[in-house]
Amino acid sequence: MLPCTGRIDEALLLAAFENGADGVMVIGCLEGDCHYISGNIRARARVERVYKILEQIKIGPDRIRMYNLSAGEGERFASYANAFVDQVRNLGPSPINLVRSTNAQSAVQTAVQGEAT
Amino acid sequence: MKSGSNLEKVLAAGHFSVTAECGPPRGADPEIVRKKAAFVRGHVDACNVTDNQTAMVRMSSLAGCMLIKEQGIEPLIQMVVRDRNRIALQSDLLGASALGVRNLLCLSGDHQKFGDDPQAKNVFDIDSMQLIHLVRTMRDEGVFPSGDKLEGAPQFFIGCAVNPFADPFEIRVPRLKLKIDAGADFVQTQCIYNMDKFKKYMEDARKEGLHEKVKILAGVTPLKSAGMAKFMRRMVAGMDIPEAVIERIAAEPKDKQAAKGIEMCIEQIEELKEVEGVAGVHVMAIEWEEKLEEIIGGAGLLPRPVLV
Amino acid sequence: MTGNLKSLPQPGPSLTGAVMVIGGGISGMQSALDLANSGIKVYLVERSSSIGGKMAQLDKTFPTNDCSMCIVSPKLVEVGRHRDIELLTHSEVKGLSGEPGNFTAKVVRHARYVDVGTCTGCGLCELVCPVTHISTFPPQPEEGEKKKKLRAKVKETITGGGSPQPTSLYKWTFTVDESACSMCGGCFNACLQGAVKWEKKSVATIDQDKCTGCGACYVACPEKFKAITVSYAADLDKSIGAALYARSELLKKGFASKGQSDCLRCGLCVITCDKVMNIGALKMVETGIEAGVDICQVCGACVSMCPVGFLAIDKLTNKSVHLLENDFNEGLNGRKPINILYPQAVPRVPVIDEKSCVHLNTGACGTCATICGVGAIHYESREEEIEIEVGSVIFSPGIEVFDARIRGEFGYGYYKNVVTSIEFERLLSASGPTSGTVARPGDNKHPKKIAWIQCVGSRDHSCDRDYCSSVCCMYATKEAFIAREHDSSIEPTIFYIDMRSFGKNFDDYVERAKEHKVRFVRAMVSRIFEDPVTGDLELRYVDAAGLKRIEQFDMVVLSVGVQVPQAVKDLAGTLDIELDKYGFAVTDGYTPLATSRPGVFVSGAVNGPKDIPETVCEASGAAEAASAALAGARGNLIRVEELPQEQVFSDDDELRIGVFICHCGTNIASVVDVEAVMEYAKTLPGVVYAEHPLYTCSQDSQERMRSIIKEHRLNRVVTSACSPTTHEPLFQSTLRQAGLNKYYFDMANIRDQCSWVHPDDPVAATEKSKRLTRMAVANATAGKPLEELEFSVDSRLLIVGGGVAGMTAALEAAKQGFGVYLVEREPILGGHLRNLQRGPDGRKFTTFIDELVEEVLVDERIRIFTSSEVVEQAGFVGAFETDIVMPSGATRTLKHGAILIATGAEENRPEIYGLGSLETVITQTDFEQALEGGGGAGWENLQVTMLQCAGSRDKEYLPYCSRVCCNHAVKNSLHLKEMFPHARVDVLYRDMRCYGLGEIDYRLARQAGVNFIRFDPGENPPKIRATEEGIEITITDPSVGFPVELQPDLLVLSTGMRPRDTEDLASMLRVPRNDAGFFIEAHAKLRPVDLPSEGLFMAGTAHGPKSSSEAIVQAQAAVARAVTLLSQEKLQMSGVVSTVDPTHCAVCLTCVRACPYGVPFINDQHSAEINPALCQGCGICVAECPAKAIHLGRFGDRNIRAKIEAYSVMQS
Amino acid sequence: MITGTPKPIEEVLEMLEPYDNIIVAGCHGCVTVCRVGGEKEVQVLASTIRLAREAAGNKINIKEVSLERQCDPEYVESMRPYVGDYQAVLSIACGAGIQFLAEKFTTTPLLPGINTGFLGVTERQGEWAERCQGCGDCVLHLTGGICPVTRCAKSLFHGPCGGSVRGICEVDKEIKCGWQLIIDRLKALGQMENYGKLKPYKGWSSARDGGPRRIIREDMIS
Repeated sequence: MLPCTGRIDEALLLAAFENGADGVMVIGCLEGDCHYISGNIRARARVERVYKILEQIKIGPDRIRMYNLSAGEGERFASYANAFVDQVRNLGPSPINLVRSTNAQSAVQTAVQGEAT
Repeated sequence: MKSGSNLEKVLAAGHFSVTAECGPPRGADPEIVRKKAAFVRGHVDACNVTDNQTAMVRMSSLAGCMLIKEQGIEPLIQMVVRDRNRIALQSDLLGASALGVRNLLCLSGDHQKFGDDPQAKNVFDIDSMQLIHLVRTMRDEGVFPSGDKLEGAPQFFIGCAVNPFADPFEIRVPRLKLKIDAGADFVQTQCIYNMDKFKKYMEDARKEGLHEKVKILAGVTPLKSAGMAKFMRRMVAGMDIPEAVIERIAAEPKDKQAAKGIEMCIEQIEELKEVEGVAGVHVMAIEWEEKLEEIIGGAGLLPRPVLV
Repeated sequence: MTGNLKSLPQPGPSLTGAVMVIGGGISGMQSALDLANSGIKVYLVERSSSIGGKMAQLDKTFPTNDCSMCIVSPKLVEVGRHRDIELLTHSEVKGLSGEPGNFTAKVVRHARYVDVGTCTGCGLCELVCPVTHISTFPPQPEEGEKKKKLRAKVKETITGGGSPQPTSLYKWTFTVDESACSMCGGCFNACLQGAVKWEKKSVATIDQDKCTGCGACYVACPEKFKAITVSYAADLDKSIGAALYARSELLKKGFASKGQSDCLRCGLCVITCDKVMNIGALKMVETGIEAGVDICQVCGACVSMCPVGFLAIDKLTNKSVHLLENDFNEGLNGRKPINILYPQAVPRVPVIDEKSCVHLNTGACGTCATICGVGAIHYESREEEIEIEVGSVIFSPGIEVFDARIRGEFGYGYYKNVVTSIEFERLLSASGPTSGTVARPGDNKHPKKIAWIQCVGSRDHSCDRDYCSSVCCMYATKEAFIAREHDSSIEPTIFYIDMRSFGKNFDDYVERAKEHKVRFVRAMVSRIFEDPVTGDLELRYVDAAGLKRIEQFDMVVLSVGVQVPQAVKDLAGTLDIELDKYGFAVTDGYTPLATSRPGVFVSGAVNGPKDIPETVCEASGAAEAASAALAGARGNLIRVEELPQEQVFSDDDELRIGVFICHCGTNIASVVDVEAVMEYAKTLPGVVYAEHPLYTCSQDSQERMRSIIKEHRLNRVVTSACSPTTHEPLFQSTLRQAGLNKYYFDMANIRDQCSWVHPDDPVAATEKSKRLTRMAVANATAGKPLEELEFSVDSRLLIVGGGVAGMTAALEAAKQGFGVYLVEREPILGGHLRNLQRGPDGRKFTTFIDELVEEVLVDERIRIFTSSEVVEQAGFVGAFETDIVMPSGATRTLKHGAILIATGAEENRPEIYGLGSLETVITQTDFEQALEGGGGAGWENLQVTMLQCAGSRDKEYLPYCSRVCCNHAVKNSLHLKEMFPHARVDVLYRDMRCYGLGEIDYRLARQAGVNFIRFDPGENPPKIRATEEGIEITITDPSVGFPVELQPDLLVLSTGMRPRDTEDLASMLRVPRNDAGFFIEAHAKLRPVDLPSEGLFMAGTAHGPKSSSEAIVQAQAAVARAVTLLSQEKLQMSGVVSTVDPTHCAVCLTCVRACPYGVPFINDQHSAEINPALCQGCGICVAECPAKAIHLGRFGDRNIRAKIEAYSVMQS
Repeated sequence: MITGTPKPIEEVLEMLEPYDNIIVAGCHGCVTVCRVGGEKEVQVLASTIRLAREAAGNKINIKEVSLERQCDPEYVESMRPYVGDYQAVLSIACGAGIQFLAEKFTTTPLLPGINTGFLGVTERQGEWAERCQGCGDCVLHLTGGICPVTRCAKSLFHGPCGGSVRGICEVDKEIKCGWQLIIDRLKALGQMENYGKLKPYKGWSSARDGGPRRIIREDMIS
């Protein structure tokens, strides 16, 4: 949990993949509704950069995604989380994890949440 | 006489002079030049041979000059500073003069971005203004810019190009003056369609007495069609074609537009003749050399005077 | 906290620095917080078991569609945790004696039966309580009399759809205690399985192979022998009730997916009735369950125990059945006798309802006490009366909704699909009875066509509700809007008289609702008929064209008005407060928050119907009014926490991490194997201690945590428990109390993220808990102590604008003991109110203003700068520096701790209909002035037409509603009719927005013969020709349907209000304004007078159009908010701020450009620098910094990387 | 400052193919300021490479370092103790820094991770523009403070050429005509007389055309 998605940077997002994440969700406030004015817009740009990197290095861009939610949207959060997990499940384990160990249980995801309360 | 060229003589004699333009081919075939030369011969006082125009690779200007000279036309060599440093420029000038080319037009050259080889490195060691100065120094002082004495000074009637419509407005006349100071003997202008604006330009130039210091040849280009006019207005930097001009040619049916273009060009030359300070016209019938006779003749400028 | 008051004249030690706030709704909470945060002790008295009030019941709020609970729950938590707010819930005020400054209040604390201090709010008691209905308890034996077992005379057998299926799943073992057996054979006769072996005069035995564990024998064995014992039953050590619940839950899970509805023969119902309830009305028979319908107490326990829903209560009794209704959900579902009011309740402590609790009435059951892990249930509790000493009282008990049964034509109470608006709120709410699914109560069908009927119990003389309830138009619009968000196939229709969307941004909201296909029909519904078969409803109304219409709807929502409850009226009597005929408090327009009893102040809807932001304003204002006289006693009664010195650790010190894995009762432990998680935690590097408390947050657990920290010399603490949002501050304060820096802590949320979301996969949930715990341990390992710097607060207040709001604020702030700078652009004080004449009560404004100016002038704590303007502003909350230019042209720098903007508004004067060029066309203000001057020649028969919304609600002029114009027109009309009874007034209006008690004057005006003609600028705009020759108006009167010609002598335009020019000021202060130029509040609902930047407040018409009384309230509110800052000697900066490592800074300006608050700057040491007092702690700069030179306390790269790396470490 | 852009990751990966133990070296100077070679970019690039390589089944070990400046020998020397332990250094400093590393660590291959751009300014966050070509013979006092060598696509000393239309260069709509800027500025400064003067031929010997340049200031050599 972070004060704002504006805190997350590309290096940390990539570190999650290095540490075995098959997918990364970044969840911030609704656009235009950022508790810190523009943090989620910054985060979106960084997520887009990581998206491109993942595409270029063939890890798969669809393993990262940013979602925007308000504090009252628990249901929607759940449906986003489920949809994203399904999406990552369909993609299968990240090539990193495939390589690392066929025995290792593939972790499904780590969620990075930006919560502004 | 600075160069003794035919053009210089015609102008010196006070005739309304005519020049035209001939682009060398994109290949080594001399026949193409000769064919074009046939349309030009006898209709002009000198003919420009372009130097890799729009950065498209063509037969060299000097070779083109030699080919038309063989056909009895007085050549006017164009030289851009884009592709050659000052060493190559000097060397080519000496060569051209040695081969009897007496008219020179100094240009910057279109940026290589528009040509065959946009990845090429440009040179721009000196600019066109400095080239004028360089030629004059060699011709008049008989020395290289480095100070060494020339074994025979080159002889050139030095020209430059001006665009009376280019931005920014306030430097058009000062810039012409600068070129004159650098050593220009004549200028050829960008093709003119906006006569009002051109007349204003000439008025400004006259105020400074520039028309007396330099021979001004007004550029004209016959329009082949309304489409071409619109294209030129849109695509060619610094091209000012008034709406009325386009409307006039567009009013004709398609098959009559070319004839109308020629008619309008002739009218324009007639009008230019009356402008004080205009010493001649430079007719750029782009890939339409066969109409030169019709245009120049139509304007009552044939036959060309022959001076010895 | 008293630091800033040293210079105050002390009015004597006798003042009591405490305030009693009556009512724990949003009003009471806001008052309490503002008071307690400014050094005044608060007693918050609330009748119900938890605070929160009406707002907690709402789903969303208009006009922002914020989730009501989301925005109110931080307030709940703050009130609940505040050291200086004493919550007296489930309590009532019974008397008030004494004088202002020194009151004594008698408060009755009703017996709650649950100890608030011990209870952890886990909710387990509520789960195990088997009672669901209002019981009819059997007569209790007189004292000394022996209790007799009831014997049923009337019996019915409940037979199911199929034959009973004996189950021995999770079987209990029954054995016969040979020494106790009386050899009666009762068990042998009772057993339906042939498992009991018995012969006359011999001890019975049970064949365990045949026994299904139904307990028929157990129940049959006479009470006096108790020869049959139970074993191998989970939770039997607690009580038989607990054991029954445990088995019932297991069976429910076991049969959940099997579609079983026939009797299982588990016997739980029979045992419950006999052994838990001591009734014994049920018996197992061959064909089913035999019920003694005459002795059943209708408690519902057997039904709630039944794992397959075989039993239905109405079949088991011959008495009438009454569900125990959940009041919070407006009776739409049931509750238990022991009940936590709502999930987010504060205190989250249940109360036992003594009317329905079986134990309190018969002595039976008592299951909840046996299951409570912390021993919080005390059946012996008794009501007690306490006396509290307070200096002032705030009366904010709130309102209730109108009883819709009184309007019988709508069938409420008979037609199941006619609900009230508050019921509909609960239906929309995700935490409501339908979990947010819009279903109609009659048949749970999803309604498509829903109608809202406005003004049910409002604007209705027939039922003595003459006033307008002010909020219904907006809440109905919101409900319709949100209903469509829930289910886009819903077609909402709102039937209304006038659309009273008079508040800030309300009209925009209504427009948005229209875009979202909410249909608005201007019509009064006369009757509703129900189709008895389908439950559909037929509405009859007369439409705009005057035609009778009949339309079918699936569901009808009655937009019920608000009213003062009888209990509140009684309480007002007790407090000796004067109420008007409707029960609203009587106040004066110039002291709108003072009741008739000095020292007692009023706030909220009991002071007239109002919405949440206005209530919040009043609450802050009342806090200010209540504490102004107590300023001398500020800080006397508040508690200061003594904290031990913080221990200092170096990086070389051994890591000593303590981990607490919380059960949260069964919340976590029922899914997650907390012991396994604890054992795992022990294996993690640095962990030297781990345990798994039942409730980590309970008071004793927290004390234990403190001693464990000391005993085990812990230097990091991790809890794996619930949400950090609610509980982290608690744990952090415990760390601090134990001498640890509060940032040596991290928390894993294994409740929300594990047990709650993965209840069906305990193994995975446990693994995920381990992982989250591992990540939290890693983060705690990376934790660094953070310092919370303190800085001094300048106690002075700068007020910009010297109108009624600015002057009131200045005076009040001075009364509170603070120095004030009052800066006014104009040469004289008074503002726009100088142009107006009289208030609705008929008193002259000028007298009031002159008095106010006089008071401001003589108060030496107020420095006045007229003809002066703010030109430069710097600093931050607590330490602002503002430059003003004075008339001499000289600049002066004012230092102050807070800023209050009260720049006001003025009358709009658009050049329309000849205004400004024709003498016969004037504004309402002009007209009021003329009336004040006695009118003119011939005014006896003057004909006046008033045009409302002239240049208001008009995109070309002022797009918004100016709120005051309708009341203004009514006031002037009445005044004219009073002076010249033969004068004629026609008011052309779009919606008469005489909200609240303004409706009463509107009614009087109609009675006085003022003619109101409605127009619609789109459909029937008035045609107005105003020239030198005269005025001609043609308009189609919709009430008669044909054109009316008017030729008035005067055309009076209601032109609305527009804000003063504050563009420069706004950009200087970096505060936002809306398109119209009004300042935008920090939060539309809950921070109505705060500006988004800290330390900046606003009041009056700078915020939006409003009446003078409303401006005064806001001024008082803004002062209360400012005082919460100004009364602090020092402010503490958050430790979670960004800091730049100057040795690493590339001075690239990235942070300077990226910060949304413009905080970083390049200092004279050639490094970026971030002022911790201004840093908001978002971390945007940290992520952008290309040199990684910025660190955000506790969210640094080292923290996040530690967590990420710990994520992947596969457990051994 | 010296600006640059990241090399396409495919190109970097190709360069790295022969190696499995490298250093990624950032620079705390210009490239940090223009956000292409600072510590954060070291992290991002190293992570990216590790991920790509591991996914390809060809793991690589990366040491991440960020030197104060790669263009000063003392800072470069700080790498010496460990540079030999690695097969190659991928530097994301400017070309100067990379070469300096190569010069100092003669047995270690040096690979460029960025394309060095130009001497430029930050026009706004995320946008940089060229201002100087380091020609070694500054004429800014004559041209209103705007460099004709850099700002004119043809480096004309007597511009503008005919390709200047409404202040825009014919080469690209996004490029302002340098000579228009010069003229506007000269006008504003009242120095139009500078425009009318014929400028001497530019001496390019002080520019790169004179061979690699060196500045020696005797008074500073210690």
